[in-house]
Amino acid sequence: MDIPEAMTPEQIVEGLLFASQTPLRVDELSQAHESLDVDTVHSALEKLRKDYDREERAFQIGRLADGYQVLTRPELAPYLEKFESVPTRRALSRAALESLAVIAFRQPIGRIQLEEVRGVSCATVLRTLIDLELIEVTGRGEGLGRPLLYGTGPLFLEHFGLRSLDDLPRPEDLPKALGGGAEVLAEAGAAPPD
Amino acid sequence: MDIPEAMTPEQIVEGLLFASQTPLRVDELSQAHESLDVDTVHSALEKLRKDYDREERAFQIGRLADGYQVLTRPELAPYLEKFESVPTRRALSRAALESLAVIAFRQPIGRIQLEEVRGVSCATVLRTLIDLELIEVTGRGEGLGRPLLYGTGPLFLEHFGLRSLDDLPRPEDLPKALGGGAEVLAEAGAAPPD
Amino acid sequence: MQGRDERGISPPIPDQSTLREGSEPFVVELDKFEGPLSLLLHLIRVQDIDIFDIPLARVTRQFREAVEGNLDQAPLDAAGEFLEMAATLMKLKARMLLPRGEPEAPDEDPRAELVRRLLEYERFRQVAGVLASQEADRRLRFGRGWTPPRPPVRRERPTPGATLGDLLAAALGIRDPDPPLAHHLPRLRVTVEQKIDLVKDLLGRSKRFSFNQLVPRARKREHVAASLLACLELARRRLLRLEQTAPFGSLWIFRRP
Repeated sequence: MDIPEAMTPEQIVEGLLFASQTPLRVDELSQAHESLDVDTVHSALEKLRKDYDREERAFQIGRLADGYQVLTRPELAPYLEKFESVPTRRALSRAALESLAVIAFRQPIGRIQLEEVRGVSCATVLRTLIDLELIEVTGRGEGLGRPLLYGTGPLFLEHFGLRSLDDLPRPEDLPKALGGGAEVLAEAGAAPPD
Repeated sequence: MDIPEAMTPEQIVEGLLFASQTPLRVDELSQAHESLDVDTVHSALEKLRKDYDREERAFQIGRLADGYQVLTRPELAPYLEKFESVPTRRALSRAALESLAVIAFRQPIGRIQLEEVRGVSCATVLRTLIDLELIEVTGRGEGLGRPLLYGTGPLFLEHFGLRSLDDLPRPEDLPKALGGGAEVLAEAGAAPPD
Repeated sequence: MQGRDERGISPPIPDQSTLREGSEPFVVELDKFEGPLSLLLHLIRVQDIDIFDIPLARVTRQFREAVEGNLDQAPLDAAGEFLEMAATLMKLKARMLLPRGEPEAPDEDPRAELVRRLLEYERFRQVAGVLASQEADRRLRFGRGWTPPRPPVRRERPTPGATLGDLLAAALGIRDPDPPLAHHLPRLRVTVEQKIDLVKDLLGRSKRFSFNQLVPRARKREHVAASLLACLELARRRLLRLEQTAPFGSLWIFRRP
């Protein structure tokens, strides 16, 4: 089948982003046609972003992990959540969030080390996080039984809408919450995120 | 959360068509908000159709069965095909295998039922399995959004070297969640085959 | 403990203000805490205690009271974690009483290791808080829910790299949900028998009809279920044939010759 000449780079990029349910990287997008190079893709993305803003479309170009994806505006969430055919993402438990925070910054890390930091057993939560592909086994440690080591998994950045781990504050850089009282606790994840 | 006033009927309809996994009927769309009635939805659909044509977007409003959805233009197919040939090889995760097992033994099954058995969100895993043609949509359930029902797909038997689904173990030899009886549960769960 | 949900799926995020200050002993609901470090940190923060100079006697007593008042509700392994921390606190308290320079009491403050752990844990909890708000924002944005039908492409499919053995192992490994799911089966006001009669009647009058004719849209789901079961039963008896011409298309019922 001949590739019709009429398709502009914007249309190709837009079509690809629409057909994909996962973020696509610029180098991936540029493989769709020889007319596309990295620069063309970048300007097509920029043009689409402006178009969607100007026309007040229901969706935007989002940047996730190291790729781009079309996502609905957050203001539409209340309408969309009513529909069973719109897949909603479930929120993680605090146990899962805490474990992920530790794994993200201490990877590769074994279960025992994770449990030392959190002070509780983490076997179940690890299994859940693996199922959700938020973490993965990245190797084996030394020592008795050569324990499994875990690191962040393929869906980690996407789940949190992050471009990279650098978007998160490093625990070392956080202030010691000296004498902070109750607000610090609330900030630190005790309060529901909305 | 308050429903923001700013969202227009076009934006609501567009967002829903974009994010829904199934085509939506006009009467379903009108349930998103009290401001929407059948006439408003019809004119929103018409406006979107004209917008997309005028702006030469890569997508169109498509009509399938008795509902509407956003579809990429057919002229883009060659690019998408080309794009699909970019190898994205990844082994099935355990989450995918487990879901596949549940679907194989309990088909036709909806996402919600699958998630009840597995206890975790399965949206991503379902997409992966559909992409691999290991499962397919076999029908639709009742209710808002008429949830999709899934069954094993064209490549399931081939991939696992089965002649028919009858070659799979009988349900009574399996955990209760897959249709077996309670007595055999312990036994079957104790010693997975290798 | 609900705070440590088995599946990592969100339980309602606990409100930690359940510890009522002012009157002693504190009333603490243990299951609002992720674990002993979380409880300890809470006791320290809510009383504005200097973390580098923890009054061990007071905090230990409060911690034990909180734990002992809740032991019957906590699952065994979680209770163990809290009890272990209580023991550690008591040991530290004892060591604080020893004069410094004794062999058992090195020069370092016996509380130093505990403080280090608490501070580390608190920082990770702050990161978890950032993750929670990132997640909340991301959950408001929905991706495309539908991949458009495209011309079928015969392409090299990625191999899932799993064997039948893997599949069966996965099947056998599935844990039944607990507690057992309460299935609310609709009490059928219509019977499959009635629907079989209806289908037979329609079949007598026309060679084919669609399933929709059988179940008007407004009908409740028990009608749909009963009708479907009736059709399946009649298909099994080879009185009719079911056909769907397109995905999502109508289901057609054909009379068998």
